[in-house]
Amino acid sequence: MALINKNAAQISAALVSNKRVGQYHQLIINIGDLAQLCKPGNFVAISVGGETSGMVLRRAFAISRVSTSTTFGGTMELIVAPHGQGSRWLCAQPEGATLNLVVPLGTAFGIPTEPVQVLLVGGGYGSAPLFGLAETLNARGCRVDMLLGASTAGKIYAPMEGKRAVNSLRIYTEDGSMGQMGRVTDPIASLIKDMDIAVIYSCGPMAMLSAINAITSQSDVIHQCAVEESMACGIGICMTCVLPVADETGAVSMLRSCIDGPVMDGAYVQWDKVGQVL
Amino acid sequence: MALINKNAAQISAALVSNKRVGQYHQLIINIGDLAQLCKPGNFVAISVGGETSGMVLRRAFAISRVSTSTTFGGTMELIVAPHGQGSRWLCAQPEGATLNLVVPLGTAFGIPTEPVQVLLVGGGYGSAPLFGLAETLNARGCRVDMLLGASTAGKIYAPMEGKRAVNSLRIYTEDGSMGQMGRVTDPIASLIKDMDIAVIYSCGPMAMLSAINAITSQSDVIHQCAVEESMACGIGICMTCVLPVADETGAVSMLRSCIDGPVMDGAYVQWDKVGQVL
Amino acid sequence: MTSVDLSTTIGNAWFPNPIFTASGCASSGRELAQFFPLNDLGGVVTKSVMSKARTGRPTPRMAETPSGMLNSIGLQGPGIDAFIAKDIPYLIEQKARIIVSIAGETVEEYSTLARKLRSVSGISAIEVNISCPNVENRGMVFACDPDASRRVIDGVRRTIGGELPIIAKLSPDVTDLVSIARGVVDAGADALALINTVLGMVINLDTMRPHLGGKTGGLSGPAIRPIAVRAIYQVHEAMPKVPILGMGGVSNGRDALEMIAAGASGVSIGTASFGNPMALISVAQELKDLLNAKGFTSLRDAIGFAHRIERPQ
Amino acid sequence: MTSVDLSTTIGNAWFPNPIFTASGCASSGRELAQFFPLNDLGGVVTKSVMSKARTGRPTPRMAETPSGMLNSIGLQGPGIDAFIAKDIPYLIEQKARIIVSIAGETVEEYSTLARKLRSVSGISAIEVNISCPNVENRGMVFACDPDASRRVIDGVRRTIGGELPIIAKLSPDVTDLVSIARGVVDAGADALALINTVLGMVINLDTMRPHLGGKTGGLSGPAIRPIAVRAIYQVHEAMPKVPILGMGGVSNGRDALEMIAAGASGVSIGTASFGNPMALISVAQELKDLLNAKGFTSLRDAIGFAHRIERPQ
Ligand SMILES: Cc1cc2nc3c(=O)[nH]c(=O)nc-3n(C[C@H](O)[C@H](O)[C@H](O)COP(=O)(O)OP(=O)(O)OC[C@H]3O[C@@H](n4cnc5c(N)ncnc54)[C@H](O)[C@@H]3O)c2cc1C
Ligand SMILES: Cc1cc2nc3c(=O)[nH]c(=O)nc-3n(C[C@H](O)[C@H](O)[C@H](O)COP(=O)(O)OP(=O)(O)OC[C@H]3O[C@@H](n4cnc5c(N)ncnc54)[C@H](O)[C@@H]3O)c2cc1C
Ligand SMILES: Cc1cc2nc3c(=O)[nH]c(=O)nc-3n(C[C@H](O)[C@H](O)[C@H](O)COP(=O)(O)O)c2cc1C
Ligand SMILES: Cc1cc2nc3c(=O)[nH]c(=O)nc-3n(C[C@H](O)[C@H](O)[C@H](O)COP(=O)(O)O)c2cc1C
Ligand code: FES
Ligand code: FES
Repeated sequence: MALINKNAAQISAALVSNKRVGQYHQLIINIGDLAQLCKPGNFVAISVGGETSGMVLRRAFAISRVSTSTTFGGTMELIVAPHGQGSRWLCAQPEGATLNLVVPLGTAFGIPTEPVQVLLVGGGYGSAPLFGLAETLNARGCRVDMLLGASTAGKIYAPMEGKRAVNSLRIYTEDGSMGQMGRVTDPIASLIKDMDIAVIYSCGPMAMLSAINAITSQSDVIHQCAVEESMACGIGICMTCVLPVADETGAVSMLRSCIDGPVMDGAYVQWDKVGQVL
Repeated sequence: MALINKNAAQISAALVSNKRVGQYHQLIINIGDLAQLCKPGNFVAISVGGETSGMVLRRAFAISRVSTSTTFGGTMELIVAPHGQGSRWLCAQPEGATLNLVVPLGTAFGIPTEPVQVLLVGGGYGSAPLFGLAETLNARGCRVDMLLGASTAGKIYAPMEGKRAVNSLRIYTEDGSMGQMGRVTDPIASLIKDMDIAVIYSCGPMAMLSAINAITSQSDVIHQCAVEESMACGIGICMTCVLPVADETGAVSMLRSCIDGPVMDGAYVQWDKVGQVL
Repeated sequence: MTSVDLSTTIGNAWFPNPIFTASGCASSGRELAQFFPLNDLGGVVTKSVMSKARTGRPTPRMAETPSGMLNSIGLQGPGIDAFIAKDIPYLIEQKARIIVSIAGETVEEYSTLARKLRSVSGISAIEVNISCPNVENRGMVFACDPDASRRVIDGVRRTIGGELPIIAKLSPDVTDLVSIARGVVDAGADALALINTVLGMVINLDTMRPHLGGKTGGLSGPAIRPIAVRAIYQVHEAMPKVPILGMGGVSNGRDALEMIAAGASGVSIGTASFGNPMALISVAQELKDLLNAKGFTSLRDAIGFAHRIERPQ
Repeated sequence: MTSVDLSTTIGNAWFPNPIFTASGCASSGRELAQFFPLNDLGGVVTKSVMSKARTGRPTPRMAETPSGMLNSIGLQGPGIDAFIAKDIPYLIEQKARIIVSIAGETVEEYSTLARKLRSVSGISAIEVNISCPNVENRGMVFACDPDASRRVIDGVRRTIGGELPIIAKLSPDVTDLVSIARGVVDAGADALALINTVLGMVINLDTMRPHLGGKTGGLSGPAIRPIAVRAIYQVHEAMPKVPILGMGGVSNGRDALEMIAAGASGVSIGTASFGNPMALISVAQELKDLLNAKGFTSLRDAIGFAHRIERPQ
């Protein structure tokens, strides 16, 4: 376990840029050489509220992309939804503000050794890490298709530059305000049938991940999903972020999504038992 | 009682300027028309720490001066020592920040109807309200002399402009780094003897006020002092800020320094019983 | 926006909305009346009054703590006679609904206070603050002693007769809150006030001794809200028909709704008024907006809601 | 800067400094070892272990609260055998000083755990977490029942023999903490750990039901620090010779010194590590600097200092 977070460090880092993008904020943070150690799927844990804050816990955010060659040195990009107290505080920070981070944390998406065909499925801000992932997969010669979904257009995050690494991108919104009306999971079954998809990479709400898994479990497709459980520590010491996962023998145990995740093999996650007592 | 705070209002106000002056910060806050209602001796109660703050109580600050004719509309000046969490937060606020205030609060210094001779004695940031007071007294034709004291030079607050309304100003520091070495209370007894002082106005640490009172109680000099007890509410509802004060009949009761003070007649305060059970 | 019926009842007393001052956090109302009409509140719960005038504990009487504060006032007050002569008429003049909080050092003192209040008109209910040291039993707090708390309420009930609702205010510093609650309800309390402050201490590192003049003090404010919600939930679960006046760290509408969903019929605001003199008014408004947004047409439907809704599967 | 002797003893166990992990807030140390050497701590207090492996409570298991958090883990863990086989050797390899925390559902289970630990070398002390529901008595928490808590400690004492110090960890959710403390000390505890979490609840206003899967949870973090300081002060006053491992909301050196002045011989850091993985190290450094600034040459002189200094007149 300690091996998983072997690169993690607590640092003070400058917020280089903070831009509104639809209903999200795109934050660029200068993390220096640590950027080289961040892999698609890893997350960062950020202190919120400042020195006299009543919020004692860090907030976790998926690392959307890193850049190791900016004028600022290494940077990382986050896509943050101003949702509750902590994320609103973060989104309100001015450029130049100093943030306290622990990074990089958690597991990364597994990258195929062969140039296979893959499908990336993102829900809401869950699309954030998929663009960095797409670049990596693309560089490996994979054919990368992407489906993004959200309740409404403002919650679709799909930057122009990000699309370069993607072969096709389809967007679904529940209110039809962008792309097709419907759910991002609707086309997956037929895509699996029609194309030779080896791996589905997913990131988004647990219900979406679970729905995707219901489809992949009927097939040979590998499902690598980034789960999102509420986390108190992010570094494996509190046991709050667990979910039931089977091992090869079928024995189910409660694994920590911060250390054994966030990226997990969807086939082993016991989706029907999430939030239940074992 | 309700009459005392009859002008008090809770407002959001912009911080117009924040300058370091010695070991203090001079804050200028735009309070609009409320500036006209602030009298020397009144204080303001300010929320600290921002929206997600773990600090639930306001901090009280003496209003140093008000100006009703600035380009910003009415403003008030505070002199703040960055002491603990709350005052440090306040001193770190950038110009343009919005502050949440309740103002004006508490009693004001009584102004003599005749043009008498008065002595103003300030300890540390306690000098802040004395300059505004000096202007008022000066306008009434009083002769105003001032003594300021602190542990060290950086804790003497004595702005150039402020001195205009003052006939003489003597400074005492305990380490001798500015003015005379010694305590601000040292010369008072002989000044009372040599000059025809009618009123001493004082503001500073409780020990200083008590020492002054020990001197004035031997004389006919009236002692108007601004006390500083720790206050939870500042508006008279919590009973934390009390100190023992006698009435004309000699009966002692615990009065609230936020409503029956901060300016009190030193002769009635039971200095030896402060902090004791009655 | 459709309107929400915010009215509530505590025993046989009706209030137009469920937001009250907390005892000891509004004196007798005069100071807050500077900021808003007292009549806009559900009611004013006055500072606990004793039979004689009291000067209270030495200063410092307060210490700020993370998301909370300690206080050690020691029930400073004018005594019941001056209170009845000066404060009640003022509150009646303001058309405020009045809940009088009483405190005593002996079972007898509580009855004496009740006797004096019996003939006073214009009072909606009596809150009996039993989180006071019992001088007849080594200073043990009444509310921590099932037997003593029962006897206090029994005495007040007998004295006051059947009309005026009695609200027993309990301390969370007990091993078994539900059994204390049952005891006082059996003894005649119509309702419960939950919770009083939690016993705490701060050491001042400059002096290296307890910061408060009275050494220990009562912890209040948002820090204790989870304790208060738990207390309300537990007691409402055990006695769903007994109205609860909930309090402890409420500073906005969502906090108030949390207590109501846990089982409170009314909510008192204490410490929040120190930081924000308009807190009572803004909590009431936010609560109304929240109930509306959630589709409740009446406060009553929300009371204890968290007990009735099943976990989604 | 002159050096300060930070060493401390708990029973017959010696530690080079007084800063420990809090049970359940550092697992068995591996994850924090990523951030600093475990040997830099006074010691590692391991997560409470039971006799069998346990999967714990349903999620959500945590809720953030003002200056604190609720947790409801339900003692998920590998069971004592796997713990002894895997975690103890790892900690010994790291040269960490080890305090093993044990938890049970019956008096017998605690003794069984003690028996398994008796023969394990490399352990400095046993912390007995008695804030667990007693399945033999309607799930009443051992630490809330003077008799049951005494029997647990008595059983552990008899099984373990006279060598290993026993630290009894108490819950603050009781009417009379001092009497519980006396009981467990009489039964053979060498030291006390104060305090475990305070029972609390948060209602989720989206679902309108208790947020935690287990409904109630334990409140920890700075919010409860004044309660912890009071508990330590009260117990140290009653039993000045019994060492106390203080905890509850410590996040910096001044918080730690507050507990030490109140009577703690050591300080555990729990929740603060969640917000700051380096908290244990920075608290130790800040404590040293503070003691130095105040002219203490030894931690021992500061323990219980707040009881010895008179109020300035
Ligand atoms: C691995 C991981 C990756 C994440 N990536 C992103 C991201 O890229 N962009 C983004 O906007 N958010 C992301 N989140 C959610 C983020 O961590 C916060 O939970 C969210 O911003 C809400 O926090 P808040 O302080 O605004 O809300 P509050 O309501 O103040 O939060 C209170 C507490 O509840 C927890 N909480 C609230 N909502 C959630 C949730 N949906 N999931 C988990 N915990 C929750 C918070 O973490 C916090 O501890 C991620 C979470 C995890 C675990
Ligand atoms: C009537 C009045 C006028 C004041 N005027 C000024 C002023 O002009 N300039 C200025 O710098 N300060 C002034 N103070 C002190 C100021 O209110 C704060 O107490 C001080 O800034 C310390 O607060 P903090 O948040 O930095 O410290 P913290 O240590 O975080 O304060 C914690 C709590 O203790 C209280 N406290 C701490 N020190 C004192 C103190 N010396 N007196 C009273 N309460 C204290 C605080 O108010 C707060 O509630 C005044 C206080 C009062 C009552
Ligand atoms: C300064 C202060 C004084 C209080 N005085 C009383 C009192 O006289 N009688 C009483 O029953 N409760 C008293 N309380 C307790 C409050 O009524 C309330 O139960 C508690 O503070 C929790 O609510 P809060 O967090 O909203 O303040 C007092 C609380 C404070 C902070
Ligand atoms: C997530 C979490 C898990 C805990 N697990 C245990 C445990 O297994 N055994 C135990 O004795 N205490 C446990 N505790 C209580 C802590 O050891 C400590 O007593 C309490 O959290 C107060 O300290 P703190 O405020 O520094 O966290 C746990 C606390 C938390 C927050
Ligand atoms: S968040 Fe603490 S163990 Fe995963
Ligand atoms: S500060 Fe609350 S009554 Fe004076």
